[in-house]
Amino acid sequence: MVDLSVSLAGVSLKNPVIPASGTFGYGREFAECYDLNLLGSFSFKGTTAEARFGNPTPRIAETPSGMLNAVGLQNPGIDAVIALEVPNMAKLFQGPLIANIGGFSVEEYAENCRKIDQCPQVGIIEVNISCPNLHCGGKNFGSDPTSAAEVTAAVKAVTSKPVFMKLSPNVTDIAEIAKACEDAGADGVSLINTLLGMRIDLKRRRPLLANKTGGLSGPALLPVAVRMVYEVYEAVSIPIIGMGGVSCAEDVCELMLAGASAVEVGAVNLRDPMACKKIVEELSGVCERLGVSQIRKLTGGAH
Amino acid sequence: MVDLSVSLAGVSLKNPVIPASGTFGYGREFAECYDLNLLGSFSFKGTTAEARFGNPTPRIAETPSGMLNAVGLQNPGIDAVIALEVPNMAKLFQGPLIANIGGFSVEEYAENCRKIDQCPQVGIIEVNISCPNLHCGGKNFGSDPTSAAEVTAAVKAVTSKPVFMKLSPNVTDIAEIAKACEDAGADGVSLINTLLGMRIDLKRRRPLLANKTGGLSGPALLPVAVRMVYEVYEAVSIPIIGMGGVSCAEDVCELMLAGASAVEVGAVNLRDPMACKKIVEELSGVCERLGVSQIRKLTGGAH
Amino acid sequence: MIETPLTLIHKKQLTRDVWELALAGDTSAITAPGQFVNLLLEGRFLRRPISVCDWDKDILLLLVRVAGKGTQQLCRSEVGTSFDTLMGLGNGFDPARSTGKSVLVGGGIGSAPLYGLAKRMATAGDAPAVAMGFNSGDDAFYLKEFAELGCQISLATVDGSLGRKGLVTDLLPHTGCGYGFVCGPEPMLKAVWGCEQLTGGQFSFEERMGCGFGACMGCTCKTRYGSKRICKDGPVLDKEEIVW
Amino acid sequence: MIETPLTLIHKKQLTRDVWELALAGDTSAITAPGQFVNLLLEGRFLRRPISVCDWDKDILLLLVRVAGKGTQQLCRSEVGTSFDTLMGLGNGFDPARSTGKSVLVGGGIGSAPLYGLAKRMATAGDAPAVAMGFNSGDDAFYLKEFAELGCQISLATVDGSLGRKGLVTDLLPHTGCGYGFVCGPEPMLKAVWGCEQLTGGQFSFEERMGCGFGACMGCTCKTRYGSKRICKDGPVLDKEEIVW
Ligand SMILES: Cc1cc2nc3c(=O)[nH]c(=O)nc-3n(C[C@H](O)[C@H](O)[C@H](O)COP(=O)(O)OP(=O)(O)OC[C@H]3O[C@@H](n4cnc5c(N)ncnc54)[C@H](O)[C@@H]3O)c2cc1C
Ligand SMILES: Cc1cc2nc3c(=O)[nH]c(=O)nc-3n(C[C@H](O)[C@H](O)[C@H](O)COP(=O)(O)OP(=O)(O)OC[C@H]3O[C@@H](n4cnc5c(N)ncnc54)[C@H](O)[C@@H]3O)c2cc1C
Ligand SMILES: Cc1cc2nc3c(=O)[nH]c(=O)nc-3n(C[C@H](O)[C@H](O)[C@H](O)COP(=O)(O)O)c2cc1C
Ligand SMILES: Cc1cc2nc3c(=O)[nH]c(=O)nc-3n(C[C@H](O)[C@H](O)[C@H](O)COP(=O)(O)O)c2cc1C
Ligand code: FES
Ligand code: FES
Repeated sequence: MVDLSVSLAGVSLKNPVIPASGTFGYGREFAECYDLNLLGSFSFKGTTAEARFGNPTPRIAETPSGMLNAVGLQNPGIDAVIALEVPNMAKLFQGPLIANIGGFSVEEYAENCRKIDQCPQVGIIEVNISCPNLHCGGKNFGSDPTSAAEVTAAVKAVTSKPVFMKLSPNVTDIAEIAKACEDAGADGVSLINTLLGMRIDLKRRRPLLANKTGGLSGPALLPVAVRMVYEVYEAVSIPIIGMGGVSCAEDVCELMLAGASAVEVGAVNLRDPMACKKIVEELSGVCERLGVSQIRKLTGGAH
Repeated sequence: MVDLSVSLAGVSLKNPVIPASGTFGYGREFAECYDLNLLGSFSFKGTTAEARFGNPTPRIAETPSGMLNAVGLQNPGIDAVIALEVPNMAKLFQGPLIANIGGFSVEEYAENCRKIDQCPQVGIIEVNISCPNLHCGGKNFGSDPTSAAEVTAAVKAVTSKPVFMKLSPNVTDIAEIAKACEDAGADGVSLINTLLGMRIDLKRRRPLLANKTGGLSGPALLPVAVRMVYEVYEAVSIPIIGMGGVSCAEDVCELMLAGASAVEVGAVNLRDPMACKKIVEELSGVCERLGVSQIRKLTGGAH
Repeated sequence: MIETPLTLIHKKQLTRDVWELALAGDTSAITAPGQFVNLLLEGRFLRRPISVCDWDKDILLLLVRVAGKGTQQLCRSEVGTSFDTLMGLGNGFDPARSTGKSVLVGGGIGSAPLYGLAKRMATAGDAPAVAMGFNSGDDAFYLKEFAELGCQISLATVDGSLGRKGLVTDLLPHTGCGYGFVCGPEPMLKAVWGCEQLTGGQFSFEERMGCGFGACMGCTCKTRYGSKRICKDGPVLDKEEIVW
Repeated sequence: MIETPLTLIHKKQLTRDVWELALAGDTSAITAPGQFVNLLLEGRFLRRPISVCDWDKDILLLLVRVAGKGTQQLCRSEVGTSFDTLMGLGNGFDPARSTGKSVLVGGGIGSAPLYGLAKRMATAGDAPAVAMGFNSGDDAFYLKEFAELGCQISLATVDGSLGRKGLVTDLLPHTGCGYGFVCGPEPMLKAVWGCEQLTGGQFSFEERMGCGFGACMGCTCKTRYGSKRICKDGPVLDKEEIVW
C-alpha cells in the first residue's frame, strides 16, 4: 500500500493529482464520468471581479502534442462563482477546493481574494498572475518580480488561507519571480501557466486564433515545466504545485522529483475526460515500481 | 512553376530551406543521402575559438514531439573549421554557406567572426548568442538587450558579410532583444534557438542529461517559434530567418507568413536524414495550393 | 456522454472528398439526431468532432469530408481500425419543437446530420422536405438515401451542374416551408437565417473545440440568452436566440 | 546508410522481456555484424537503435528487450506492421582484426549482436567460444542457437540459477582466450576490459542518440585518439583506444 497523501502549506490532500484551472470547468462535466472525490483537489476556472465573455472565437488551435487556447478568462464573475458555483462544487467534491483568481489590477486581485476568503470550501487560493496589468501598459503581472511581489503582498493582506502564486513561463528567469513571491509572503507557487504561442491559418493567411496568440499546453510543454519546477525548487523553500504537459502517472512523479509537492493536470482532461481518474489509479503502481512507499518522499528527489 | 528563390540581406538563395546549425554537422552524412545543392543554404555546426569536446553524455533525451540536447558546442575550433571543414563543405554545396559562430566573451565572438570573414564560401554569419557570458556570471548574451547589442556591434566591426544574430527564446521579450540587435547594426536575426528544458530519469532519480538541462527542439516548439517570429517581424525591419519545429513544407510557409524570409530546419534532420530534401520537393506544390507564385511573397503575409 | 472504442467496419468514397464510414460499438449515449461524436486519432492531440449521420443500437454512420490532415487520416484508416470516441455530445435537433411545415436545409457536408433527422421524421410519418446546396454536381451525395425516405428534394449548385444554379437560399421560397433545420458553413447559416419565409428553425453550428463536452469554454458564442457553449448547449441553436 | 521500410514478419517471446523479431526488407546496407539499425516508431520523436542480431539479403533478425515505452510498443506490434528504418549504421565487429583465440562475451541483451558475429565466424570455419551472463536462468536466450553454430558456451547468472553463480568476468579465465568481442551494459564492459587475460578486443557501446548516423554529436565519447561518435565511429571500439 503506497501512501499517496501530500500536504500543501498545511492543507492535506489524499493524493497529489489536481485538475488544472480552466481545463475542468466547475467539475460538472467530469462528475458525469467519475466520482470527483478520488482527486486530491481541483482548481476551478480562473475568476475575475466582473463576469467576462472572454475572447472572440476561434479560441482553440491544435499543435504537435499540444494545443493553444485563448479563452480569455471567461467566467461569471466572483460574486456569481461564490453564490452558485462554489456550493455546487462542494457537492461534487468534499475535499478542499483550489480557487484560481485572476485580476487586471492589484486592487482587483485583492478584492477577489478577500471575497473568496469567506468560502470555507476553498482550501487554497491560487493567484494567476499571467494576466495583463491594465494600469501598466498591459504587461503581465507575472513578467517581472516587482509586480509579482506587489500582487502577493496585496493578496496576503486580505486572506488567512494559503496563497499559491501561479507563475508565467514566458520570462527570462522564473526562479527570480518565484523568489520575489516568497519574499512577499506567498505560501507556495504554482507553475507553469501556458507558454505563449501562435498558429497561422495558411489559407486565410491570418493567425488561426481570433486573439492571434494563445497559451500552449499539453505534453509538448512537459520538459519546460520540469526544468522550471527544478529551478524554482532550488530558489525557494515554499511548496510548489507543478504542472505543464502531465499526461500519465509517470509524469506526476517526474514533476515531483523535480520539486513539486502536488501536480496539476490540464489539457489532457480535454482530450480524455477520464485522464485524472486513470492517473490516480496508476499512481500506486508506478510508485511501487520506483520503490516508493510514501509519494511525498519523491518531492525534490532529483536534486 | 513557383519561384522559390528568396533573398537574405542581399544574399540570394534558390529556396528558403536551410538545415539548422548543429543538426547537419558539416553536411557529410547527408551528402551520402542526397545532393546538398538542392538546399537554399546550410548553417554549419556552431564554432568556437578553441576546440571543444562538449558536455558529458547523456546529451540527448526524448520529449513529446521533440527532443532535448546538451551537446555543448562540440567542434574542432575555428581554425580547424576554416582549414578543413569549410573547403570540404564547399565541395558538397556550391551556394553560400551560413557560418554559425559561438563565443564565451565579446572578444571571442569578434575574433571568430574576423577569421570567418576571410572565407569566400561563407555568405552569411549567424551569431549564436545563446552562449553563457563567462565574464558575466554565465548569463546568456541573448538574455538581455545590452549584451546582445554589444556582441552585434563587436561582430559588425570586423566583417563585411551580412550578420544574423541568432536569438534565444528563453526571454520575457524577444522583440526587445531583436530591436537591440537591429539598432546595433545587425543585418538580420535568426530565431529561435532551443527552449531550455529538462527530463528526469525516474529510476535513477536524477536529471536524464548529464548537463541536467538541455535545449528543446522539434515540432513541439513550432507554435512558440511562430509567435516569436511574428512578434519580431512587427518590431524590426531587417530580415528574419525563422526556425523551430519545422517538419514539413506547410511549416515553412507558416513561419514565412509569420515574417520569416527563409527557414531553418533542425531536429527533424536527425529523425529523418531525407527531411530537407522532402521539404524542398513539397514546397512548390504547397505554394501552388496556396495560390502563390513567388514564395518570397509569403513573408509577413499574416500581419 | 460516454467514452468508448468504435471499430471501423465499412467505408465508401461518396465524392472526391467525402467518405461514408460505419463504426461498430456502443451507441447508447446518442439520444438525438444532430448530436456529434469526438474521435481520437493516433498522433493528434485534439479530438475531431463529427456529426452523427445515422445510428442504430450498435452501428454509427458518419459522413466525413477531408478538410485537413486529421480527416484525411480518418478517411484513410483501414477497416478494423479502432477509435477512442466520446459519444452523445451536444443537444441535437428536436423535431417536436417545429412550429410549421419543416424543411431540412443542408450546405455541403452539413447535410450529413440532416439524414438522421430526416429518417426519424420519416419514421414518425412526416418525411420532411430537403433543400441541399453543393459547389457542383460532383460534390453531391446521399440524394438517393434522402429520396428513399420519401423526402421531397430540391438542389442548388454554385456552378449550376445539378439542380438550380445558385445557393441553397434560392430554393427556400419554393419549398413553402416555414420552419428549417439547418446545417452548413457559417455564411450559409447566416443567409438562411435571414430568409424571410423561415419563421422559426434550428441551426447547427461549428466551432473549433478543445474538449467537445463543455469543460474548456473553447467554443463559446453569444446568444440572446447569454453565452452558450456550441459543444454542450449546442451545436443546435434556436433561430430566435442567434445573434451574428 | 539507407532509409527503407521493414515489415515485421515474425515475432516470438524468448524470455519475460526479450523478443525475437524478424523483419523483411532491403538489408543490403548491412556490411558487418555489430552494426545497428534505427527504427522509427509511430508517435515517438527519436528512433530506437537496435543491433543487428542476424541477417540475410532480405530478412533482418533483432532481439529486443522491453526497456521502456518504445521497445514495448515495438514488441507489441503486430506482424505486418511496417517500420521506417535507417540501416547499416555503425562500424560493427571485425573478426579479421582478432589477434588470438577469440571469445564472444555478452551481458544480457548484449548477446544479441554476438550471434551474427558467431555465425559468420563459424561459417568461416572458426566457431568462437561464447561467454554469456544473465541475471537468472529465466533471462537466458539463444543458448541453443549459439550451440548449433558449434560454439563452446559458458554461462554465469547473478542468482546462480544457471551456469556459474556470478558475473561473466568470472568465466573468462576458464576460456583460455586472449581476444574478446564484447557487448553488454557499461559496467560489464568496463569489468571485462579490466580482465587481465584479454590482451585485445572489440567492445560495443551504447549511448543515447539523437540521429544514429553521425550528424548531431549527441553520442560522443573520449578515446585515446580523440572524440568519437558511438553511432558512426563505433558502436565498436578497440580495447586499446578505450578510456573510462
Ligand atoms: C459539431 C461539429 C460537427 C461536425 N460534423 C462534421 C461532419 O459530420 N462531417 C465532417 O466532415 N466534418 C464535420 N465537422 C468538421 C470537422 O470537425 C473538421 O473538418 C475537422 O475537425 C477538421 O480536422 P482536420 O484535422 O482534417 O483539419 P485541420 O485543419 O488539420 O485541423 C486542425 C484543428 O482544427 C480543428 N478544425 C478544423 N476545421 C474545423 C471545423 N470546421 N470545425 C471544428 N474544428 C475544426 C480540428 O478539429 C483540429 O483540432 C464538424 C464540426 C463540428 C464542430
Ligand atoms: C548501438 C545500440 C544498439 C542497441 N541494440 C539493442 C538490441 O539489440 N536490443 C535491445 O533490446 N536494445 C538495444 N539497444 C538499447 C535500446 O536502444 C534501448 O533499450 C531503447 O532505445 C529504449 O527505448 P524505450 O523507448 O523502450 O525506452 P525509453 O527509456 O522510454 O526511451 C527514451 C529515450 O531514451 C533512449 N534510450 C533509452 N535507453 C537507451 C539505451 N540503453 N541506449 C540508447 N538509447 C536509449 C531511447 O532510444 C529513447 O530515445 C541498443 C542501443 C544502442 C545504442
Ligand atoms: C483551455 C484552458 C484554459 C485555461 N484557463 C486557465 C485559467 O483560467 N487560469 C489559470 O491559471 N490557468 C489556466 N490554464 C492553464 C492551465 O491551468 C495550466 O497551467 C496549463 O494548461 C499547463 O498545464 P497542462 O499542460 O497540463 O495543460 C488554462 C489552460 C487551458 C488549456
Ligand atoms: C543536436 C542539436 C545541436 C544544436 N547545435 C546548435 C549550434 O551549435 N548552434 C546553434 O546556433 N544552434 C544549435 N542548435 C539549435 C538549432 O539550430 C535550432 O535553432 C533549434 O533546434 C530549433 O529548431 P528545430 O526545432 O527545427 O530543431 C542545435 C540543435 C540541436 C537539436
Ligand atoms: S469545446 Fe470545450 S467547452 Fe466547448
Ligand atoms: S547520435 Fe547523432 S552523432 Fe551519434
